[in-house]
Amino acid sequence: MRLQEYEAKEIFKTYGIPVPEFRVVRDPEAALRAGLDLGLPVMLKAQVLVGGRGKAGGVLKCETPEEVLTFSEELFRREIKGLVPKELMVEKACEVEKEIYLGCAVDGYEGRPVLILSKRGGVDVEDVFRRHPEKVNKFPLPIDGGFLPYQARGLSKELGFSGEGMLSISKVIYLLVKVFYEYEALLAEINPLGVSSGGDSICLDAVLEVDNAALKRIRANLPNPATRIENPIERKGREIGVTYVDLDGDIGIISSGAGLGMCSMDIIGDRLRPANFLETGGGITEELLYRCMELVTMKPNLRAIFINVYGGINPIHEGAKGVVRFIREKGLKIPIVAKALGNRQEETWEILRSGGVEVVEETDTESAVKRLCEILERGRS
Amino acid sequence: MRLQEYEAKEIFKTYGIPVPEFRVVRDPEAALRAGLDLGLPVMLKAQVLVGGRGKAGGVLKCETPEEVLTFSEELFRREIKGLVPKELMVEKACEVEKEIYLGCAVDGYEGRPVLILSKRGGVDVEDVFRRHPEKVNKFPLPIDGGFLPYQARGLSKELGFSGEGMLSISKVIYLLVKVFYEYEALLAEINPLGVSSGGDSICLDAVLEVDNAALKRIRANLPNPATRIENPIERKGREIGVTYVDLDGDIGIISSGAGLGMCSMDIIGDRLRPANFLETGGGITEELLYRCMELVTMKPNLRAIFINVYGGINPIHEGAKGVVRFIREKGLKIPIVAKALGNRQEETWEILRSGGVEVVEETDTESAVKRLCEILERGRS
Amino acid sequence: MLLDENTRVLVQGITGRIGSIQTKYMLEYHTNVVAGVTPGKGGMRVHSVPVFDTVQEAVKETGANASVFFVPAPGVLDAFYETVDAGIRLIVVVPEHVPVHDVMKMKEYAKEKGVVALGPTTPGLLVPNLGKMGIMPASLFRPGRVGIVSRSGTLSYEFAGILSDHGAGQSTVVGMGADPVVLTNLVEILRLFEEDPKTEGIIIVGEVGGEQEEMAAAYIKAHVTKPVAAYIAGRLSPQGKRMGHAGAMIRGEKGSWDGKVAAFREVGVDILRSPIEAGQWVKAKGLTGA
Amino acid sequence: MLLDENTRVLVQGITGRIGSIQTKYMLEYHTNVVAGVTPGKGGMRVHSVPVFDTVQEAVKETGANASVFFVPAPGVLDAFYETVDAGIRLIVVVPEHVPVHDVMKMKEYAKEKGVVALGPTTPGLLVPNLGKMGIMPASLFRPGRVGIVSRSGTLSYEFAGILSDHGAGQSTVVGMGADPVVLTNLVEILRLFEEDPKTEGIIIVGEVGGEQEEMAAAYIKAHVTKPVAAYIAGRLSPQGKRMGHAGAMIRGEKGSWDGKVAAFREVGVDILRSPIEAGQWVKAKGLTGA
Repeated sequence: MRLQEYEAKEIFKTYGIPVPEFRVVRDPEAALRAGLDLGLPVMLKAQVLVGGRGKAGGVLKCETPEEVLTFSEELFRREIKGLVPKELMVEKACEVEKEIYLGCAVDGYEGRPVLILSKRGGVDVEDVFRRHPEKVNKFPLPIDGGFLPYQARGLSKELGFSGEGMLSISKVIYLLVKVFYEYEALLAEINPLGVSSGGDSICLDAVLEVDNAALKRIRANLPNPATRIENPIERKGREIGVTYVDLDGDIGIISSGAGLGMCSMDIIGDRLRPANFLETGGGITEELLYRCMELVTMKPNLRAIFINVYGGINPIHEGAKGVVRFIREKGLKIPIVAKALGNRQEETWEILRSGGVEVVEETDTESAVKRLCEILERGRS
Repeated sequence: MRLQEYEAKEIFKTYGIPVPEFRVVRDPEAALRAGLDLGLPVMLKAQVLVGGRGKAGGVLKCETPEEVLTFSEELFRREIKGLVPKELMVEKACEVEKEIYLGCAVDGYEGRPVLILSKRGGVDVEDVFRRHPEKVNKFPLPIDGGFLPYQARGLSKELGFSGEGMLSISKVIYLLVKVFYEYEALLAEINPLGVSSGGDSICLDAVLEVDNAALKRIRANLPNPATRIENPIERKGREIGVTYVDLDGDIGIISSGAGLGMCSMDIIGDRLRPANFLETGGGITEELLYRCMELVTMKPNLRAIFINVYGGINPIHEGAKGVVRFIREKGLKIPIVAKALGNRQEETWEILRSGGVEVVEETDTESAVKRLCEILERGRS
Repeated sequence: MLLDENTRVLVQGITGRIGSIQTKYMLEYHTNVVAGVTPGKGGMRVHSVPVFDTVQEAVKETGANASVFFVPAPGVLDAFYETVDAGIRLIVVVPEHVPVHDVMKMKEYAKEKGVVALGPTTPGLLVPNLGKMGIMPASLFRPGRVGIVSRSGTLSYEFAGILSDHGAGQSTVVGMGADPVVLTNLVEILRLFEEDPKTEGIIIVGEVGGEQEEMAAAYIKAHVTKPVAAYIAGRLSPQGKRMGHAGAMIRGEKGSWDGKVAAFREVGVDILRSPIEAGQWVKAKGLTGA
Repeated sequence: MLLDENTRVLVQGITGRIGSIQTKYMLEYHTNVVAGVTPGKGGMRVHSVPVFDTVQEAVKETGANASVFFVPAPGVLDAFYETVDAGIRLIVVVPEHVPVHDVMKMKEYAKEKGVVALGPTTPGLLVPNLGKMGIMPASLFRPGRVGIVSRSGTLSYEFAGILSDHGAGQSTVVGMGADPVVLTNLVEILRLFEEDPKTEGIIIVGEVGGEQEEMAAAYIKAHVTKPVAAYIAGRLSPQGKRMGHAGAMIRGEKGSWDGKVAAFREVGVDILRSPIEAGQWVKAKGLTGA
């Protein structure tokens, strides 16, 4: 789960990382009050969970009260990579001399945390990564903490800072790494960290992404990840414990396992248009598949449903009961094609067929999709 | 700093260690209310920071309301190893089948934490340590945490428990070690841990001693150690940052360094009676020695003061000014003998002599004490 | 490979709902399950398998030398250290939702102690007609000469099923685990397949994201002599919303379907656009039969 | 011993009040102080000694190979790791009030890396007429043949002063540190004195509490051939209030004045009841002169 900028900054602040003074507002009038309260100029920042917000026009500087009003009205209407902000940060504008990049992330392949530093940060940092890799320092971190202030000092020296600047940056590096460990983050990032001519550091933008699997043991009040999902079907999916991704087609997909789900989507996508991606994970029950059917059919104009599940850890015969119960209760009429193999497959097939589901006994998804196409063709002709 | 039993139990409880329900009271009426509220029988426990409280009669079981009243009146008057309790714990009495000992301490010589377990705990545990060392398990812990639940399970098996008992004891062991690390404890102890016939564990008495040097960084609200000291002069010493131990003689001692202080006390003690032990540590200033003089002279009937300091890290010439200022301001008349050697010793001697202090130039404390004796003899004759 | 006649399997979390039924399935597939562990349940039996409180006891009493985990995700780290410290050097971590910071610790410890560990979120390991550690549905597998390594659990079944249908059995089927950090990387599994005399061809079932496939391509070029085919799931998956910039720095341009396919093509790996093409591939390479 | 002609001393926390004045005293004693470190103050000079931001730079630029700490207690752990990681193998930790859990970590790291570290709460190390690392007041020391090792700072000065007065110089004076956990135990210092050709007799200045002296007695019996005398401070000190039972278990009956004295007597160590007796002892053992 990625936190909003202001949530990340509030956490960073409690660790002692300097952040500009800010307010969070939900309408232009509140933005104006906050702006006058903080003192102009201020930055208006759309709170949306996407990268490249600045380039997409989600951050505006206001010099006058009128600008605060007009710009905030504008931002509350502006769609940024598909998302319209519900909240804005109103933040005191800061004068800085340099902008650097600090990030702490999980290197998935090596399976260890890595600290990434660049003496050039800001909105164009990915260009720096690409064009000037020599300007970027990567520093593997110990797996279980134990990163010490002196190491942060060494790194901030390597970035070319000395005196007060070296001290203030190394403090931020040290504390960012501490947040990373204590919040079990997948990513903790400050981009840019502004450095003033006097050597003071200030966190101008913040990203904190935490591991949902670790949420329960992090000693902090974090929001429920489900509340973070904008799309109502995706949010509902999260609530019942499955991964649902909304797509713009009309063939519903239910699969066990992300790989099988993607494979189903790829094969269907070559000939038809998937309405969604849905993977159940390893917790199939009658109830869960009933709810999956409910989720998938929330999408209007659905033409068909494609079910692709394996009985490994999952009791697919239980799941089949949920599918059939849903069809009966709701009187669902659209074609449903199912491929269901593995433990107790014959039992599963029998149940599914009793609900009118077209069961494909072949072992490959390709054949099952072919059957789906045939049925849809037949229906059309 | 050692915490009171109820403070330790409150901390243990937040970690998930089961403790009996209790109240803390400051008078017999409150004890009665607490007893009725909790339900009889209850235990009354004097809150005093000494070992062997139970054997000294500081813990009493009450079956009736009358007993709660009389016994608590009794306890509020009872002196336990020199201390009269200001607070009692009123604690719900528990039925247990077995009592075991769990302790987690710093092994000073090896410089590492050690976990100590004994299948026989309770008030006689030191006898067990002495007579049946084979019944006691010592287990060195990793220096920087990393003790895992499975290790606690292995240890609770070694104590001879299985099933629910094994699970509940291993949970307590694991959590006790966690408290030890997170509170930077010098000692975290549960003696006894009661184990019921059903295998439930409950912490019947708790000790938690934290490292004063680490207090500022422990994430918890702990009391100011100075408030824990009963003796008013000792408490004042702690407040100004020196170690003062009250003794029952009449020769005041001020020394820099615990070793030199003990040595002075030993030599003086062979012929005279020390009124105190006072060591300044490495932070001597004019003000500090002024305050040390103030402390030492709080003791009535003082016959003389013996000062024994070295100018290593300490600017003893500064300290000398404080001594002399005190003598002048208060018009102090009793003899003061000082041995002050090291950096800037001549300057120091001059200042001390200007205040009428008898300065001994010999390098050994023995000679200085001899001079003190001579002066006192002379004064008497 | 990995699992053989000398493997003596321990099941951790054997008394749980899933642990118990999967033990039954493993036993039905003639896997040599010798012991189970559930703390506090020592002395019980599950499908006649003796249960112990600790891994140490289980190893001491039964000579178990491999372990499969059905323990709750928050307890996996503890169980992992327990198992490694008891001397076991092959571990299959079936559970999903194990915290990533735990997986990093486990991965380092496994490397330090020379442990081969699969998962988390893995269906495990299966050697047809010999045994299995994990949750793979046995009916889909046949003995043969093709090694399968898969990031996805269910897709490993799909490929095994298709191969079996096309007359090509499997030497060993390995589920690597579907998490962003896995305990043993693809490269390491490829090394084992390359060294395994019973494996004559290898199918890699990958997916978009991460850089397992890119690193594997480089390894294949330098070290793998056996024929290799690869399928990458997620060709049409919408790109996830980008989170910060650090990913770009760690992975550069890696992770996309195009990039992975290009990397494999460049080193001579055959690309399967759909699982069904695995059937043609094994025939073309003469890998059918037992 | 420990400090010799090749020692190039670094002072950490050199720009602080104490660090600065003690550097002056060390230089006045002709100690080879080559560098100082205070983060953020790189480029300054203190008594002509160049100051660096990091230990690594100081080592690189000046060849410093020993370090003395005047850093605030909460920063000692960090500075210690920095110093060891920069390759320095002799460290004197002067500050008091270093948290015990930090000292335990430092002690383990020192052992792992083969570092000799004194303290915390130590006056340091002095070799008469050669140099000193720490805060010992130089005027009290004379070159000679007696090694002094002391748990107490000020008592080490007392003994050196008495010896000097009695015509017996010192080979090396070592302050072990007065904390309940010290970085190098007494036994290890005794080993160094036994091996040091310039030391012909040893005075141990101990105190009540802990078990350094008891362990030393056992070591002396087995390994020390040179004459040894011991003074134990605290003969009349009131026994501290007992805290819990674990201490009794760890230490058993150790820690008392009687116990320590008995342990030493048993192995032939001469007991000094008062520091002044050291004067007679060196004369009796023929240890006077330079």
